[in-house]
Amino acid sequence: MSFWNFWTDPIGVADAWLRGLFAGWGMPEFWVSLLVSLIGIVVLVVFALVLDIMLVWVERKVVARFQGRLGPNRVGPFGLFQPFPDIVKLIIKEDITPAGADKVVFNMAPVISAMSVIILWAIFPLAARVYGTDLNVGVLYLIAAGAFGTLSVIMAGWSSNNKYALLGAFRSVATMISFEIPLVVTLLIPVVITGSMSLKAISEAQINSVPFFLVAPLAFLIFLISAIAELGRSPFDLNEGESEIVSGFHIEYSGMKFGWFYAGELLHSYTVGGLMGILFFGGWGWFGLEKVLPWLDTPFFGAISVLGKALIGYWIIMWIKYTVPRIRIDHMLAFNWKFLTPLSFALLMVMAVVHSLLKEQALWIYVPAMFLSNILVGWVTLEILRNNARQQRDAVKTPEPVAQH
Amino acid sequence: MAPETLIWLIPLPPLLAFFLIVLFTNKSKALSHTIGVGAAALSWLGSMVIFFQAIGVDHFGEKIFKSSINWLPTGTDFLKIGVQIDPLGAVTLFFVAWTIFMIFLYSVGYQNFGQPKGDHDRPGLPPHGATVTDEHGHKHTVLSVEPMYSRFFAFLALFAFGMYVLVVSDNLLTLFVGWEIMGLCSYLLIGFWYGKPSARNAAVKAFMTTRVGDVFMLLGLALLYSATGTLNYRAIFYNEEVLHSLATTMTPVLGLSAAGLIGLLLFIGTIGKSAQWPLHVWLPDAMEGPTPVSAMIHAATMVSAGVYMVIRIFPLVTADWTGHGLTTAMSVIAFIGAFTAIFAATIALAQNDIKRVLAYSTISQLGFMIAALGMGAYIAAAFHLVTHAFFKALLFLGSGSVIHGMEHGVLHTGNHKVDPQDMWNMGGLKNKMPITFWTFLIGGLALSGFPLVTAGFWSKDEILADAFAHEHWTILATLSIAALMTAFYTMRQITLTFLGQPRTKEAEHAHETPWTMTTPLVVLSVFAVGFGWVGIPEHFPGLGGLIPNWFHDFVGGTLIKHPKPVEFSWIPLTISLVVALGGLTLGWLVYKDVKAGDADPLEKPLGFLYPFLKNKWYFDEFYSYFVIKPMTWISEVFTKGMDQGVIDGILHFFARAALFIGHVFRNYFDKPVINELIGDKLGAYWTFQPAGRALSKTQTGRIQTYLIGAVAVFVAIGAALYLFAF
Amino acid sequence: MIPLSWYLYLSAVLFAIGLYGVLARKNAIAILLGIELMLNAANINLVAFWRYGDPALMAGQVFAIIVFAVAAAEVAVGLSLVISIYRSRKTVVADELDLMKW
Amino acid sequence: MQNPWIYIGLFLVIGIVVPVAPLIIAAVIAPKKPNPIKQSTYECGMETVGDSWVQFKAQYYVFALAFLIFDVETVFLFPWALSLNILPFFVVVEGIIFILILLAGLVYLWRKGMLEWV
Amino acid sequence: MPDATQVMFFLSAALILVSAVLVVTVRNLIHAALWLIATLFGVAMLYVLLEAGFLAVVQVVVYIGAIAIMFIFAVMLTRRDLLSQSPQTNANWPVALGVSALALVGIAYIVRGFVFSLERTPAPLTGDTLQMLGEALTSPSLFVLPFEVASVLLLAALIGSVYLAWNKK
Repeated sequence: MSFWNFWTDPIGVADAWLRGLFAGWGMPEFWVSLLVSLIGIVVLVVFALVLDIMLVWVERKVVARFQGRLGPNRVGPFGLFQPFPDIVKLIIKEDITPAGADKVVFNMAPVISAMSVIILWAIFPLAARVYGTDLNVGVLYLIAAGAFGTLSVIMAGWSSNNKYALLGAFRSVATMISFEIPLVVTLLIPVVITGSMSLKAISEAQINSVPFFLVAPLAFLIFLISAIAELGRSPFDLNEGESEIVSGFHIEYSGMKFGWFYAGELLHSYTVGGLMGILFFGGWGWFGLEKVLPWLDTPFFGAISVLGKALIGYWIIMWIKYTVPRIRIDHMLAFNWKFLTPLSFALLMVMAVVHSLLKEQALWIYVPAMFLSNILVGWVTLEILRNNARQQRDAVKTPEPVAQH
Repeated sequence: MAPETLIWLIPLPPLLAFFLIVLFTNKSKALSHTIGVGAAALSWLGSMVIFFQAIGVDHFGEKIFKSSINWLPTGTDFLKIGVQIDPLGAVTLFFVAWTIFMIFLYSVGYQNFGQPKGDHDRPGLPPHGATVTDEHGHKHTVLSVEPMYSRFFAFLALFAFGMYVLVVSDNLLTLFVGWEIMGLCSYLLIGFWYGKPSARNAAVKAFMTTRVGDVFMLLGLALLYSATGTLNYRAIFYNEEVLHSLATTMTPVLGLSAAGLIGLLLFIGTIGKSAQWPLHVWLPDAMEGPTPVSAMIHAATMVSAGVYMVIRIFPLVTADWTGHGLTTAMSVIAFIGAFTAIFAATIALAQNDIKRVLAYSTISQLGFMIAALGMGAYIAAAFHLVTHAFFKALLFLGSGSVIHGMEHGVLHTGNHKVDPQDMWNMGGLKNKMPITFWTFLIGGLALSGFPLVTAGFWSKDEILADAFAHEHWTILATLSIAALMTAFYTMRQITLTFLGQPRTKEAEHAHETPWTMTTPLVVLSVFAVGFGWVGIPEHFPGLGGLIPNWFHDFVGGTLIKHPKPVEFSWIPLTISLVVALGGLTLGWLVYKDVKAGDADPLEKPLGFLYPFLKNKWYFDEFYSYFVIKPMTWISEVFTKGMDQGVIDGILHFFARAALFIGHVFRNYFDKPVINELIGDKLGAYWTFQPAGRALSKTQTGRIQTYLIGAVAVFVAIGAALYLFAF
Repeated sequence: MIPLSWYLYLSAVLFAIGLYGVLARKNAIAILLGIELMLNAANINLVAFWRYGDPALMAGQVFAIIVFAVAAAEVAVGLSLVISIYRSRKTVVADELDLMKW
Repeated sequence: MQNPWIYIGLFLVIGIVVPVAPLIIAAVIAPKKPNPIKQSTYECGMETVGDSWVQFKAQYYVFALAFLIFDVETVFLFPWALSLNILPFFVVVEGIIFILILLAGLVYLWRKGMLEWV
Repeated sequence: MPDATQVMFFLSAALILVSAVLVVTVRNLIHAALWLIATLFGVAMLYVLLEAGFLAVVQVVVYIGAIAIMFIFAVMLTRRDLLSQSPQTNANWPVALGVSALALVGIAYIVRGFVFSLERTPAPLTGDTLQMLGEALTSPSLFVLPFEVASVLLLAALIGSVYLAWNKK
């Protein structure tokens, strides 16, 4: 067991070592595997939470820059340690439960909210052999986790016995469930292409062929938009419409409970960025660079690649959040049901047809064909939109022409 | 794509077109006909691909394209539906695709696309023409566009769907489905101008008449299914022991074998669909539809379906046929075919409406095919089916073009009393409408079997040769006379329409129709000439063997027992030569110098026969007197006498009796005894009312209460069943 | 290793509970909740039989998925009915919806 | 890890435990001095009026319905999508028919103006 | 000593039954809906035990993600009865209890006398059940008809329910 083994397959090595250790203690097989995986999970979750803590700093820094401020800069270099005082403050804050609130539900909501984000990391592949587990229904698992998020929102809004909270909850839930449809449909497209729902398989398929944003750019765009809406971030952050419903469903929350909603949102955004990387940007691959530089094709750099892509995705989400103004609820739902949903279904149908017609073809036929089909769908959509706009303009501009014989 | 998949897809485009037009594009005429023609073109393309793939395969009859899927679970196994293309299907697909595509193209011009809206056109009525003012301020009346243009294309598309389904289906059930779809479409298209009472009646008549046939056909299907447990062609017609068992099991009906009975029942469906005597009456009236497209549907495409079906069930009809003599079923079929052939031909002699002549000639030609099938001339019938479809389509489109031109003239003179379809108002159109004339001439010659060059000659000659070779003298004689008449009335029509001098001012101002209408004519005329050459018998003097008798070998492969070509003989050839040329010359001589206002030269020589023929042997009258009148009478008798008189009488009697008894009881029992005695004196009232109250509690009207009862009873019954039944 | 009968008994109990909910609850929405329980009981049986029967035949799973669709349809229509009733009669208490009496 | 679902189950447990832990810590060490003003429902400083059961639009419900139906549809589409690579082309056609039938529903709502925010 | 799967079975069964009882008994309908979620989650665990992972996830997606939300929405829309503190069971709940107990007994009896061998061990799964499922749903010789009919059912449900819920004003 040399260093090289550990370098190429850290999890495998650690797993074998731990198993040997516990087995040495005379522990039955079943409990060994249970304990080992338990350790793995704890490590993974702690890693995710540490990331989360750093994200607080990133978020604050970036928003400050967007608004031309400095942001945290006192505690530690570049205020890098700012999050820790934040956390301490959140924990020692008095936790107020409003009168008439449904205590149990009120306390469960933030936990479920955080849980719905954390469990995403169970199937989050960081490298070829570095992942929690490889679930053959991974993509659906993501959606299922999202379902818990929706649930937590409505629980929070209802239990805290507050008009704003309830309204905010309803708005957020309406947004989340509405935008879940295009989200799922665009998730279907990588599934159609690879014929598998496991994130690992999808990443490998991209590493062996090309990243899917070349195969399905439009799908990636729809995924980005609906994922942002699912996150409830601006321009879809109705749950935080300060002007109307103050802070939305978590208005009554304070202290660590609020902290969990906040942290959950940040981690969720980052995770969604990572999912973009995994589903559309080739997972832990380096866009073919690893073929040239084999040392890139190691778990460490693979993880670097995934996390870097996640960071970029996260940055894009922040970028949109801090530059685009909020959309009104009715516009938002109309945008989803009248534009995004039909478009995504049309795209799904077109991609299914093109894919199954060309799936035996060589890559240099297949990829451009898929790409062009995307472009075509997008172009047709734009044309339709333009026509409608023109008709609406004409309707108001030109008077009804007189019928002449 | 595998041919099977393609075959599945062939019928789809017209169906989609139908829904698209009906649902979305019925506002935009251009879009509608684009979709319609596009769909027709797609199906045409698919059919051509299939056809040429099919003729590429040698011994195609053994390895045909077929695929089927499970459709409806019927207990243990599934009711399968599927598609198949065998040689017969391939050639049928060929001509069906061509003709349908041509109809679509032709309709664009025929329904005056691009012309202005009519001044007072209403949906449901033919366009009356529009007044336009040219740059000099002159007012002209021009043809106006059909108001229900899009709807027309929708119907056409649905029709095409039905026809394709019928052709590609591999079992009698889906064939019947397509058959009925076409029935509906013919109803819709005949009655397309529902504003005209005549069109309405014609539509109803066609629908009803064909229904008569379809009922029997359905009986036949049911019988076949119950006898064999399947409706698949392969499973029945290509399965010796099934056929044999069917042929040997006797039925109580007329001492027919099961095969014969089923065959005849199905054949009655054909009688309706292909307008054979005695159910021929609907076809001439069907000409009320938008000329000539629906007419052409009823002449070239749909009615072929009937013959196609008989060709399909040919193995059934001829089951256990030794080849000498005829089975009962075959002789019935042969008789009806031959009789129809000559009967319709005689009527056609005396018609003046350009389309009715063609309608009757269609009936007569279909009679030829049926007769051929009746005497076992399988290939001859198929051959004549194809060629006839081509040249008759050509003729109908040509007549439509003529009428179109005449309408133009009518609008020009503004004299609407002139019927643009009456041949006596035409004449001398040769120079006005050259393309129409030449193509029509080709079609006419093909119809009358002009020797050697035209397709009609070869197919008709093959039928006669077959009749001769198997010594069916009566059939031979009948068909020969019919052929003579055919040639005669064809020439009569051509002469009256195109030759000589214009007999009316309208005819002078007629002129050629747009390219959308003439292109199909040209295309079809090519087939009307060329398609005959694929079926020249080997031993034909001179030509024989130059081109191999492809049609015989190819279509012959459809059957298990590959039919031998009949040996050549001079006699039938001479007969067909004589009848064709003789009829043509005769027709020309009789009609070459007919002036305006002359009576029909045939009127004097035929004497009393002429009105008899002109009135179609008085068949409509016959039916109205001996079928419709009695029916109405009987039903009236039953309503008046039976229902209102007897039954209602009894009921009323009981009602009165009950009322009377009720009175008695009320006055002499209820009031005194119940109310006074028991009610008040004994005070039952006080006991009954609370009881009622208590009982009415159970009727809470609450769903759950009822539900509890229901579940309880269910559990009880279940338990009882479980304990005692099992 | 779990015997099939355990699943069957479990689903039977679940079914009975759901039935009780349907029969005894006042609120129409609660009745629908009971129906959901019953549907799930049925689904447990379907999947259990799929697993313990011949897993190569997917009939059980397909059936279960169809039941999902049916449940969704049932919830959608049922709740909409409840809401439209609520709109007209201002109540969703099943006992007060006794127009069937007359 | 032979059966990923054991792993998922453990992950769910940890996913619950990890968020709960800080809450417990907070509950232990955070001050607790409740008073009516603190606990009053937040309403921009106003006194709370009426109960929190504000009437909200039935429109939310309509969207929820649409979501429910399409969600179930996607559930049907996942097996379809998985089997595209191994099954012939007409399977794609079936799926497309399936989708189109449901899009017809969406079109209906759209035409009837039921997607409008009234 | 029960093995691990049996332990899991008991856990999920306990979760299912307890929360199911609470679904039909608790007064607050929102709580009832939440308990329903717990029940359905337990059923999902059962599916996992039955190695039908797809159905388990679908159970979560459809029931917890959609149906439970629908219930909560509906309760919110018809909230007046939620606040009424009258008992949530109708007058004849004892009868209902008896009847459902009867049904339970009946089913249990049938299960006991069941011809299907109850103690057989499940055959190990072979092949990818997901793809088998997709194949079954789409191949014409199996369940393509139910597949398409399901979409028609969903369409009908969508149009019908929205039409009902839509207040015509």
